[in-house]
Amino acid sequence: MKIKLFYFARLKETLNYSTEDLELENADQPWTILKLKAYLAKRGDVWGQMLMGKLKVRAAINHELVHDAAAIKDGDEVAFFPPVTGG
Amino acid sequence: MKIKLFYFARLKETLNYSTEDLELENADQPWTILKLKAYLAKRGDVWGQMLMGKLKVRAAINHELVHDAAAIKDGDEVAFFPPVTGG
Amino acid sequence: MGGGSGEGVNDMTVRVQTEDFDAGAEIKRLQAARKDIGAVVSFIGLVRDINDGDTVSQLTLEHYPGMTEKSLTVIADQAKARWNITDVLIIHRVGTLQPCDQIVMVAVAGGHRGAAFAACEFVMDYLKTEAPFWKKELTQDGERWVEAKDSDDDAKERWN
Amino acid sequence: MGGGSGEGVNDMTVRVQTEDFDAGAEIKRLQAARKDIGAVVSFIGLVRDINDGDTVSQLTLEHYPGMTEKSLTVIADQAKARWNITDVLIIHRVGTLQPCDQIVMVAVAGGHRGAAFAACEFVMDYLKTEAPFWKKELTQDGERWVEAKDSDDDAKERWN
Repeated sequence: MKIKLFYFARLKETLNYSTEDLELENADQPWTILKLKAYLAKRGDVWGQMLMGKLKVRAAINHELVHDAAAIKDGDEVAFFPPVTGG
Repeated sequence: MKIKLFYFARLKETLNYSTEDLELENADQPWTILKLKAYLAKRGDVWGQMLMGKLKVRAAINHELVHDAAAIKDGDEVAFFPPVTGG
Repeated sequence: MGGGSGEGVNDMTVRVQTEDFDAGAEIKRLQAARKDIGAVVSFIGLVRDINDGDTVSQLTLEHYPGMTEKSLTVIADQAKARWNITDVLIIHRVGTLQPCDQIVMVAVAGGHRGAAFAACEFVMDYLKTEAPFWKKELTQDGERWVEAKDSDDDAKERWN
Repeated sequence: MGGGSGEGVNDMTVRVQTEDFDAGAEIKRLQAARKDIGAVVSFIGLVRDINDGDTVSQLTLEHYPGMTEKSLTVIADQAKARWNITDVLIIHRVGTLQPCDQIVMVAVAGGHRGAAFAACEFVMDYLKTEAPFWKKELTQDGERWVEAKDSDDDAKERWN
Protein backbone atom coordinates (compact mmCIF):
# COMPACT_ATOMS: atom_id res chain seq x y z
CA MET A 1 0.00 0.00 0.00
CA LYS A 2 1.02 3.59 -0.54
CA ILE A 3 1.11 6.33 2.05
CA LYS A 4 2.32 9.92 2.14
CA LEU A 5 4.64 10.90 4.99
CA PHE A 6 5.32 14.32 6.50
CA TYR A 7 7.94 15.36 9.06
CA PHE A 8 7.90 18.64 10.96
CA ALA A 9 10.11 20.86 13.09
CA ARG A 10 13.08 19.10 14.74
CA LEU A 11 12.30 15.85 12.92
CA LYS A 12 12.20 17.50 9.51
CA GLU A 13 15.44 19.34 10.24
CA THR A 14 17.36 16.39 11.64
CA LEU A 15 16.12 13.76 9.20
CA ASN A 16 16.45 16.26 6.36
CA TYR A 17 13.11 15.09 5.03
CA SER A 18 9.94 17.13 4.89
CA THR A 19 7.78 14.71 2.92
CA GLU A 20 8.04 11.41 1.07
CA ASP A 21 5.81 8.88 -0.67
CA LEU A 22 6.26 5.43 0.78
CA GLU A 23 5.28 2.00 -0.53
CA LEU A 24 4.66 -0.46 2.29
CA GLU A 25 4.35 -4.25 1.80
CA ASN A 26 1.02 -5.70 2.75
CA ALA A 27 1.48 -8.02 5.70
CA ASP A 28 -0.57 -10.33 7.93
CA GLN A 29 -0.52 -7.75 10.71
CA PRO A 30 -1.90 -4.32 9.76
CA TRP A 31 0.52 -1.40 9.70
CA THR A 32 0.32 0.75 12.82
CA ILE A 33 2.09 3.98 13.79
CA LEU A 34 4.42 1.96 16.05
CA LYS A 35 5.24 -0.51 13.31
CA LEU A 36 5.92 2.31 10.87
CA LYS A 37 8.23 4.05 13.37
CA ALA A 38 10.17 0.82 13.91
CA TYR A 39 10.41 0.33 10.14
CA LEU A 40 11.71 3.87 9.55
CA ALA A 41 14.10 3.59 12.52
CA LYS A 42 16.06 0.94 10.61
CA ARG A 43 17.13 3.57 8.06
CA GLY A 44 19.95 4.62 10.39
CA ASP A 45 21.07 6.03 13.75
CA VAL A 46 19.47 9.41 13.36
CA TRP A 47 16.14 7.85 12.33
CA GLY A 48 16.20 5.59 15.39
CA GLN A 49 17.02 8.50 17.68
CA MET A 50 14.29 10.71 16.26
CA LEU A 51 11.48 8.15 16.06
CA MET A 52 12.24 5.50 18.71
CA GLY A 53 14.54 7.39 21.09
CA LYS A 54 14.10 9.59 24.14
CA LEU A 55 12.38 12.42 22.29
CA LYS A 56 8.62 12.51 22.44
CA VAL A 57 7.15 12.05 18.99
CA ARG A 58 3.54 12.78 18.08
CA ALA A 59 1.82 11.19 15.10
CA ALA A 60 -1.16 12.18 12.99
CA ILE A 61 -3.12 10.21 10.40
CA ASN A 62 -5.09 12.31 7.91
CA HIS A 63 -4.72 15.41 10.13
CA GLU A 64 -5.93 13.70 13.33
CA LEU A 65 -3.63 13.14 16.32
CA VAL A 66 -3.33 9.39 16.94
CA HIS A 67 -1.65 6.95 19.31
CA ASP A 68 1.00 4.35 18.49
CA ALA A 69 -1.60 1.62 18.05
CA ALA A 70 -3.54 3.47 15.36
CA ALA A 71 -3.87 1.51 12.09
CA ILE A 72 -2.65 2.95 8.80
CA LYS A 73 -4.64 2.37 5.62
CA ASP A 74 -3.73 2.65 1.96
CA GLY A 75 -3.65 6.27 0.82
CA ASP A 76 -3.30 7.71 4.33
CA GLU A 77 -1.36 10.87 5.07
CA VAL A 78 0.86 10.18 8.08
CA ALA A 79 2.86 12.85 9.94
CA PHE A 80 5.51 12.73 12.67
CA PHE A 81 6.39 15.76 14.78
CA PRO A 82 7.51 16.85 18.26
CA PRO A 83 5.03 18.04 20.95
CA VAL A 84 3.51 21.29 19.72
CA THR A 85 4.66 24.71 20.96
CA GLY A 86 2.41 27.31 19.36
CA GLY A 87 0.44 30.13 20.88
CA MET B 1 -20.50 68.21 64.15
CA LYS B 2 -20.83 68.83 60.44
CA ILE B 3 -20.91 66.20 57.69
CA LYS B 4 -21.51 66.23 53.96
CA LEU B 5 -24.07 63.77 52.61
CA PHE B 6 -24.45 62.29 49.11
CA TYR B 7 -27.25 60.18 47.65
CA PHE B 8 -26.99 58.21 44.42
CA ALA B 9 -29.12 56.40 41.85
CA ARG B 10 -32.59 55.32 43.10
CA LEU B 11 -32.03 57.07 46.45
CA LYS B 12 -31.12 60.37 44.84
CA GLU B 13 -34.08 60.13 42.49
CA THR B 14 -36.67 59.14 45.10
CA LEU B 15 -35.48 61.42 47.90
CA ASN B 16 -34.94 64.19 45.39
CA TYR B 17 -31.66 65.02 47.09
CA SER B 18 -28.21 64.58 45.59
CA THR B 19 -26.18 66.23 48.33
CA GLU B 20 -26.66 68.19 51.56
CA ASP B 21 -24.63 69.59 54.43
CA LEU B 22 -25.87 68.32 57.76
CA GLU B 23 -25.23 69.54 61.31
CA LEU B 24 -25.50 66.72 63.84
CA GLU B 25 -25.73 67.24 67.61
CA ASN B 26 -22.88 65.76 69.61
CA ALA B 27 -24.20 62.99 71.83
CA ASP B 28 -22.93 60.52 74.41
CA GLN B 29 -23.02 57.74 71.85
CA PRO B 30 -20.98 58.37 68.70
CA TRP B 31 -22.84 58.75 65.41
CA THR B 32 -22.80 55.61 63.30
CA ILE B 33 -24.18 54.87 59.83
CA LEU B 34 -27.14 53.06 61.43
CA LYS B 35 -27.89 55.98 63.78
CA LEU B 36 -27.69 58.41 60.85
CA LYS B 37 -30.05 56.28 58.76
CA ALA B 38 -32.57 56.14 61.64
CA TYR B 39 -32.26 59.91 62.09
CA LEU B 40 -32.86 60.61 58.39
CA ALA B 41 -35.72 58.08 58.27
CA LYS B 42 -37.73 60.37 60.57
CA ARG B 43 -37.94 62.97 57.79
CA GLY B 44 -40.90 61.12 56.30
CA ASP B 45 -42.28 57.94 54.74
CA VAL B 46 -40.12 57.94 51.64
CA TRP B 47 -36.98 58.48 53.73
CA GLY B 48 -37.90 55.55 55.95
CA GLN B 49 -38.60 53.34 52.94
CA MET B 50 -35.35 54.24 51.21
CA LEU B 51 -33.00 54.05 54.21
CA MET B 52 -34.61 51.64 56.71
CA GLY B 53 -36.92 49.61 54.45
CA LYS B 54 -36.63 46.46 52.33
CA LEU B 55 -34.21 47.94 49.83
CA LYS B 56 -30.55 47.15 50.34
CA VAL B 57 -28.62 50.33 51.04
CA ARG B 58 -24.85 50.65 50.89
CA ALA B 59 -22.95 53.34 52.75
CA ALA B 60 -19.55 54.93 52.27
CA ILE B 61 -17.53 57.20 54.54
CA ASN B 62 -14.89 59.28 52.81
CA HIS B 63 -15.09 57.06 49.67
CA GLU B 64 -14.72 53.76 51.56
CA LEU B 65 -17.55 51.20 51.71
CA VAL B 66 -18.53 50.74 55.39
CA HIS B 67 -20.97 48.74 57.51
CA ASP B 68 -23.85 50.04 59.64
CA ALA B 69 -21.68 50.12 62.77
CA ALA B 70 -19.04 52.43 61.26
CA ALA B 71 -18.50 55.63 63.26
CA ILE B 72 -18.91 59.03 61.63
CA LYS B 73 -16.54 61.88 62.54
CA ASP B 74 -16.79 65.63 62.14
CA GLY B 75 -16.10 66.68 58.55
CA ASP B 76 -16.77 63.24 57.05
CA GLU B 77 -18.27 62.74 53.61
CA VAL B 78 -21.03 60.14 53.93
CA ALA B 79 -22.85 58.56 50.98
CA PHE B 80 -25.89 56.29 50.64
CA PHE B 81 -26.60 54.28 47.50
CA PRO B 82 -28.08 50.98 46.23
CA PRO B 83 -25.92 47.91 45.45
CA VAL B 84 -23.71 48.79 42.50
CA THR B 85 -24.50 47.66 38.93
CA GLY B 86 -21.61 48.82 36.75
CA GLY B 87 -19.50 46.92 34.26
CA MET C 1 -6.16 62.17 26.00
CA GLY C 2 -8.04 64.25 28.55
CA GLY C 3 -11.68 64.57 29.34
CA GLY C 4 -11.85 61.70 31.80
CA SER C 5 -13.16 62.65 35.19
CA GLY C 6 -10.61 60.16 36.56
CA GLU C 7 -7.75 62.49 35.71
CA GLY C 8 -5.42 63.11 38.58
CA VAL C 9 -6.28 59.86 40.34
CA ASN C 10 -4.28 57.62 38.06
CA ASP C 11 -4.56 58.82 34.51
CA MET C 12 -2.74 55.93 32.88
CA THR C 13 -4.50 53.06 34.63
CA VAL C 14 -8.03 54.12 35.51
CA ARG C 15 -10.33 56.34 33.49
CA VAL C 16 -14.00 57.19 34.03
CA GLN C 17 -15.32 59.14 31.09
CA THR C 18 -18.37 59.98 29.01
CA GLU C 19 -16.51 59.61 25.68
CA ASP C 20 -16.13 56.34 23.82
CA PHE C 21 -12.72 54.62 23.77
CA ASP C 22 -10.63 52.93 21.09
CA ALA C 23 -10.02 49.43 22.48
CA GLY C 24 -7.53 48.55 19.74
CA ALA C 25 -5.40 51.62 20.41
CA GLU C 26 -5.44 50.95 24.16
CA ILE C 27 -4.33 47.34 23.64
CA LYS C 28 -1.56 48.50 21.30
CA ARG C 29 -0.31 50.98 23.88
CA LEU C 30 -0.20 48.28 26.56
CA GLN C 31 1.67 45.93 24.22
CA ALA C 32 4.24 48.56 23.31
CA ALA C 33 4.97 49.55 26.92
CA ARG C 34 7.54 46.81 27.57
CA LYS C 35 9.46 44.11 25.68
CA ASP C 36 8.78 41.35 28.21
CA ILE C 37 5.03 41.29 27.64
CA GLY C 38 3.95 37.92 26.28
CA ALA C 39 0.21 38.13 26.93
CA VAL C 40 -2.50 40.79 26.81
CA VAL C 41 -6.00 39.79 27.93
CA SER C 42 -8.79 42.28 27.45
CA PHE C 43 -12.47 42.43 28.29
CA ILE C 44 -14.95 44.77 26.63
CA GLY C 45 -18.48 45.13 27.97
CA LEU C 46 -21.24 46.36 25.64
CA VAL C 47 -24.82 47.56 25.96
CA ARG C 48 -27.11 44.69 24.90
CA ASP C 49 -30.37 45.44 23.12
CA ILE C 50 -32.31 43.09 25.43
CA ASN C 51 -32.17 42.69 29.22
CA ASP C 52 -34.45 40.48 31.34
CA GLY C 53 -36.59 39.89 28.26
CA ASP C 54 -37.24 43.55 27.47
CA THR C 55 -35.91 45.64 24.62
CA VAL C 56 -33.51 48.26 25.89
CA SER C 57 -33.31 51.45 23.84
CA GLN C 58 -31.01 53.41 26.13
CA LEU C 59 -28.77 52.90 29.17
CA THR C 60 -27.69 55.64 31.57
CA LEU C 61 -24.74 55.16 33.88
CA GLU C 62 -24.30 57.15 37.06
CA HIS C 63 -21.22 57.10 39.26
CA TYR C 64 -19.80 58.64 42.44
CA PRO C 65 -17.03 61.00 41.27
CA GLY C 66 -13.96 60.53 43.39
CA MET C 67 -14.99 57.28 45.05
CA THR C 68 -15.42 55.45 41.73
CA GLU C 69 -11.90 56.26 40.52
CA LYS C 70 -10.47 55.39 43.92
CA SER C 71 -12.33 52.09 44.01
CA LEU C 72 -11.10 51.12 40.51
CA THR C 73 -7.53 52.05 41.45
CA VAL C 74 -7.73 49.84 44.54
CA ILE C 75 -9.04 46.93 42.43
CA ALA C 76 -6.24 47.39 39.85
CA ASP C 77 -3.64 47.52 42.64
CA GLN C 78 -5.06 44.35 44.23
CA ALA C 79 -4.73 42.55 40.88
CA LYS C 80 -1.11 43.72 40.52
CA ALA C 81 -0.30 42.57 44.06
CA ARG C 82 -1.89 39.17 43.54
CA TRP C 83 -0.58 38.18 40.10
CA ASN C 84 2.70 38.56 38.27
CA ILE C 85 1.47 41.08 35.72
CA THR C 86 2.97 44.30 34.41
CA ASP C 87 0.00 46.55 33.63
CA VAL C 88 -3.71 46.96 34.26
CA LEU C 89 -5.99 49.35 32.38
CA ILE C 90 -9.59 50.09 33.37
CA ILE C 91 -11.84 52.41 31.34
CA HIS C 92 -15.48 52.83 32.32
CA ARG C 93 -17.98 55.10 30.63
CA VAL C 94 -20.74 57.08 32.33
CA GLY C 95 -23.69 59.03 30.94
CA THR C 96 -26.22 57.95 28.33
CA LEU C 97 -25.41 55.03 26.01
CA GLN C 98 -27.19 53.16 23.21
CA PRO C 99 -27.33 49.41 22.43
CA CYS C 100 -23.98 48.14 21.06
CA ASP C 101 -22.09 51.02 22.72
CA GLN C 102 -18.99 50.12 24.67
CA ILE C 103 -19.42 50.46 28.46
CA VAL C 104 -16.23 49.16 29.99
CA MET C 105 -12.79 47.89 29.05
CA VAL C 106 -10.31 46.05 31.24
CA ALA C 107 -6.94 45.03 29.81
CA VAL C 108 -4.11 43.23 31.57
CA ALA C 109 -0.57 42.77 30.23
CA GLY C 110 1.94 40.31 31.60
CA GLY C 111 4.59 37.74 30.86
CA HIS C 112 2.29 34.73 30.76
CA ARG C 113 -1.32 34.04 29.88
CA GLY C 114 -2.55 32.35 33.07
CA ALA C 115 -1.92 35.37 35.29
CA ALA C 116 -3.27 37.80 32.68
CA PHE C 117 -6.54 35.87 32.29
CA ALA C 118 -7.05 35.53 36.04
CA ALA C 119 -6.24 39.17 36.79
CA CYS C 120 -8.56 40.46 34.04
CA GLU C 121 -11.49 38.37 35.25
CA PHE C 122 -10.75 39.30 38.89
CA VAL C 123 -10.88 43.01 38.03
CA MET C 124 -14.24 42.61 36.23
CA ASP C 125 -15.74 40.56 39.09
CA TYR C 126 -14.67 43.15 41.67
CA LEU C 127 -15.66 46.10 39.51
CA LYS C 128 -19.16 44.61 39.14
CA THR C 129 -19.67 44.32 42.90
CA GLU C 130 -17.55 47.10 44.44
CA ALA C 131 -17.15 50.06 42.10
CA PRO C 132 -19.93 52.66 42.56
CA PHE C 133 -21.72 52.68 39.19
CA TRP C 134 -25.48 52.39 38.71
CA LYS C 135 -27.36 51.57 35.53
CA LYS C 136 -30.79 52.76 34.49
CA GLU C 137 -32.43 51.31 31.39
CA LEU C 138 -35.04 52.76 29.11
CA THR C 139 -37.49 50.09 27.86
CA GLN C 140 -40.90 50.24 26.17
CA ASP C 141 -42.39 50.46 29.70
CA GLY C 142 -40.28 53.46 30.69
CA GLU C 143 -37.18 53.85 32.83
CA ARG C 144 -36.04 51.31 35.42
CA TRP C 145 -32.97 50.90 37.62
CA VAL C 146 -31.00 47.73 36.94
CA GLU C 147 -30.98 45.44 39.99
CA ALA C 148 -27.73 43.99 41.33
CA LYS C 149 -27.34 40.28 40.60
CA ASP C 150 -26.51 37.56 43.11
CA SER C 151 -24.49 35.85 40.35
CA ASP C 152 -22.10 38.81 40.41
CA ASP C 153 -21.57 38.39 44.15
CA ASP C 154 -20.95 34.68 43.56
CA ALA C 155 -18.41 35.47 40.85
CA LYS C 156 -16.53 37.73 43.26
CA GLU C 157 -16.61 35.15 46.06
CA ARG C 158 -14.57 32.75 43.92
CA TRP C 159 -11.46 34.83 44.52
CA ASN C 160 -11.58 34.59 48.32
CA MET D 1 -9.25 39.76 3.66
CA GLY D 2 -7.26 37.02 1.93
CA GLY D 3 -3.73 35.87 2.35
CA GLY D 4 -4.45 33.43 5.15
CA SER D 5 -3.57 29.85 4.37
CA GLY D 6 -6.65 28.96 6.42
CA GLU D 7 -8.91 30.15 3.60
CA GLY D 8 -11.51 27.65 2.64
CA VAL D 9 -11.48 25.86 5.99
CA ASN D 10 -13.43 28.50 7.87
CA ASP D 11 -12.39 31.92 6.68
CA MET D 12 -14.28 33.91 9.30
CA THR D 13 -13.26 31.99 12.37
CA VAL D 14 -9.78 30.55 11.90
CA ARG D 15 -6.86 32.12 10.07
CA VAL D 16 -3.24 30.98 9.84
CA GLN D 17 -1.16 33.64 8.13
CA THR D 18 2.29 35.18 7.82
CA GLU D 19 0.94 38.77 7.89
CA ASP D 20 0.35 40.75 11.05
CA PHE D 21 -3.24 41.37 12.19
CA ASP D 22 -5.11 44.39 13.53
CA ALA D 23 -6.49 43.20 16.87
CA GLY D 24 -8.60 46.33 17.35
CA ALA D 25 -10.30 45.94 13.96
CA GLU D 26 -10.96 42.25 14.62
CA ILE D 27 -12.54 43.01 18.02
CA LYS D 28 -14.68 45.75 16.44
CA ARG D 29 -15.91 43.34 13.78
CA LEU D 30 -16.89 40.77 16.42
CA GLN D 31 -18.70 43.44 18.45
CA ALA D 32 -20.64 44.68 15.44
CA ALA D 33 -21.79 41.22 14.33
CA ARG D 34 -24.83 41.06 16.62
CA LYS D 35 -26.81 43.29 18.97
CA ASP D 36 -27.01 40.77 21.80
CA ILE D 37 -23.27 40.71 22.47
CA GLY D 38 -22.53 41.95 25.98
CA ALA D 39 -18.97 40.71 26.37
CA VAL D 40 -15.88 40.33 24.19
CA VAL D 41 -12.82 38.69 25.73
CA SER D 42 -9.61 38.65 23.74
CA PHE D 43 -6.15 37.23 24.17
CA ILE D 44 -3.09 38.42 22.26
CA GLY D 45 0.18 36.53 22.48
CA LEU D 46 3.44 38.36 21.72
CA VAL D 47 7.07 37.44 21.12
CA ARG D 48 8.99 38.19 24.35
CA ASP D 49 12.58 39.42 24.14
CA ILE D 50 13.71 36.89 26.77
CA ASN D 51 12.90 33.18 27.13
CA ASP D 52 14.43 30.79 29.67
CA GLY D 53 16.91 33.49 30.61
CA ASP D 54 18.27 34.08 27.12
CA THR D 55 17.78 37.06 24.85
CA VAL D 56 15.65 36.11 21.86
CA SER D 57 16.31 38.09 18.70
CA GLN D 58 13.99 36.15 16.37
CA LEU D 59 11.26 33.53 16.50
CA THR D 60 10.26 31.25 13.62
CA LEU D 61 6.94 29.46 13.61
CA GLU D 62 6.32 26.34 11.56
CA HIS D 63 2.95 24.67 11.09
CA TYR D 64 1.30 21.72 9.33
CA PRO D 65 -0.82 23.25 6.58
CA GLY D 66 -4.25 21.67 6.53
CA MET D 67 -4.03 19.94 9.91
CA THR D 68 -3.37 23.20 11.78
CA GLU D 69 -6.47 24.95 10.42
CA LYS D 70 -8.55 21.82 11.01
CA SER D 71 -7.28 21.53 14.59
CA LEU D 72 -8.08 25.20 15.34
CA THR D 73 -11.56 24.82 13.85
CA VAL D 74 -12.22 21.78 16.05
CA ILE D 75 -11.07 23.73 19.13
CA ALA D 76 -13.29 26.71 18.24
CA ASP D 77 -16.26 24.37 17.68
CA GLN D 78 -15.64 22.65 21.02
CA ALA D 79 -15.72 26.05 22.76
CA LYS D 80 -18.98 26.95 21.01
CA ALA D 81 -20.54 23.62 22.00
CA ARG D 82 -19.45 23.95 25.62
CA TRP D 83 -20.32 27.58 26.40
CA ASN D 84 -23.17 29.89 25.51
CA ILE D 85 -21.15 32.17 23.22
CA THR D 86 -21.88 33.62 19.80
CA ASP D 87 -18.51 33.86 18.07
CA VAL D 88 -14.92 32.64 18.26
CA LEU D 89 -12.01 34.06 16.28
CA ILE D 90 -8.55 32.51 16.12
CA ILE D 91 -5.67 34.10 14.21
CA HIS D 92 -2.20 32.54 14.40
CA ARG D 93 0.87 33.75 12.57
CA VAL D 94 3.60 31.59 11.06
CA GLY D 95 7.00 32.45 9.62
CA THR D 96 9.72 34.63 11.12
CA LEU D 97 8.83 37.13 13.85
CA GLN D 98 10.73 39.66 16.00
CA PRO D 99 10.38 40.48 19.71
CA CYS D 100 7.13 42.40 20.43
CA ASP D 101 5.50 41.01 17.27
CA GLN D 102 2.01 39.59 17.65
CA ILE D 103 1.86 35.78 17.38
CA VAL D 104 -1.69 34.81 18.14
CA MET D 105 -5.09 36.31 18.83
CA VAL D 106 -8.16 34.58 20.24
CA ALA D 107 -11.36 36.55 20.71
CA VAL D 108 -14.70 35.32 22.02
CA ALA D 109 -18.00 37.22 21.90
CA GLY D 110 -21.07 36.33 23.92
CA GLY D 111 -23.93 37.55 26.02
CA HIS D 112 -22.15 37.35 29.37
CA ARG D 113 -18.61 37.64 30.62
CA GLY D 114 -18.21 34.35 32.50
CA ALA D 115 -18.69 32.18 29.41
CA ALA D 116 -16.57 34.48 27.24
CA PHE D 117 -13.63 34.39 29.68
CA ALA D 118 -13.81 30.60 30.08
CA ALA D 119 -14.12 29.92 26.35
CA CYS D 120 -11.21 32.23 25.46
CA GLU D 121 -8.89 30.61 28.01
CA PHE D 122 -10.04 27.13 26.96
CA VAL D 123 -9.18 27.87 23.32
CA MET D 124 -5.70 29.10 24.28
CA ASP D 125 -5.02 26.10 26.53
CA TYR D 126 -6.07 23.67 23.78
CA LEU D 127 -4.28 25.58 21.04
CA LYS D 128 -1.05 25.41 23.09
CA THR D 129 -1.22 21.62 23.44
CA GLU D 130 -3.07 20.37 20.35
CA ALA D 131 -2.61 22.69 17.38
CA PRO D 132 0.43 21.74 15.28
CA PHE D 133 2.73 24.76 15.55
CA TRP D 134 6.43 24.66 16.45
CA LYS D 135 8.64 27.51 17.58
CA LYS D 136 12.34 27.97 16.96
CA GLU D 137 14.20 30.79 18.67
CA LEU D 138 17.36 32.59 17.66
CA THR D 139 19.50 33.49 20.69
CA GLN D 140 23.11 34.61 21.10
CA ASP D 141 24.03 30.89 21.13
CA GLY D 142 22.30 30.17 17.83
CA GLU D 143 19.00 28.54 16.94
CA ARG D 144 17.05 26.23 19.24
CA TRP D 145 13.64 24.57 19.15
CA VAL D 146 11.33 25.64 21.96
CA GLU D 147 10.44 22.70 24.21
CA ALA D 148 6.84 21.92 25.10
CA LYS D 149 5.97 22.79 28.70
CA ASP D 150 4.33 20.52 31.25
CA SER D 151 2.53 23.60 32.61
CA ASP D 152 0.66 23.85 29.29
CA ASP D 153 -0.51 20.24 29.63
CA ASP D 154 -1.63 21.01 33.18
CA ALA D 155 -3.54 24.08 31.98
CA LYS D 156 -5.39 21.94 29.45
CA GLU D 157 -6.18 19.24 32.00
CA ARG D 158 -8.22 21.73 34.05
CA TRP D 159 -11.02 21.60 31.47
CA ASN D 160 -11.55 17.83 31.73
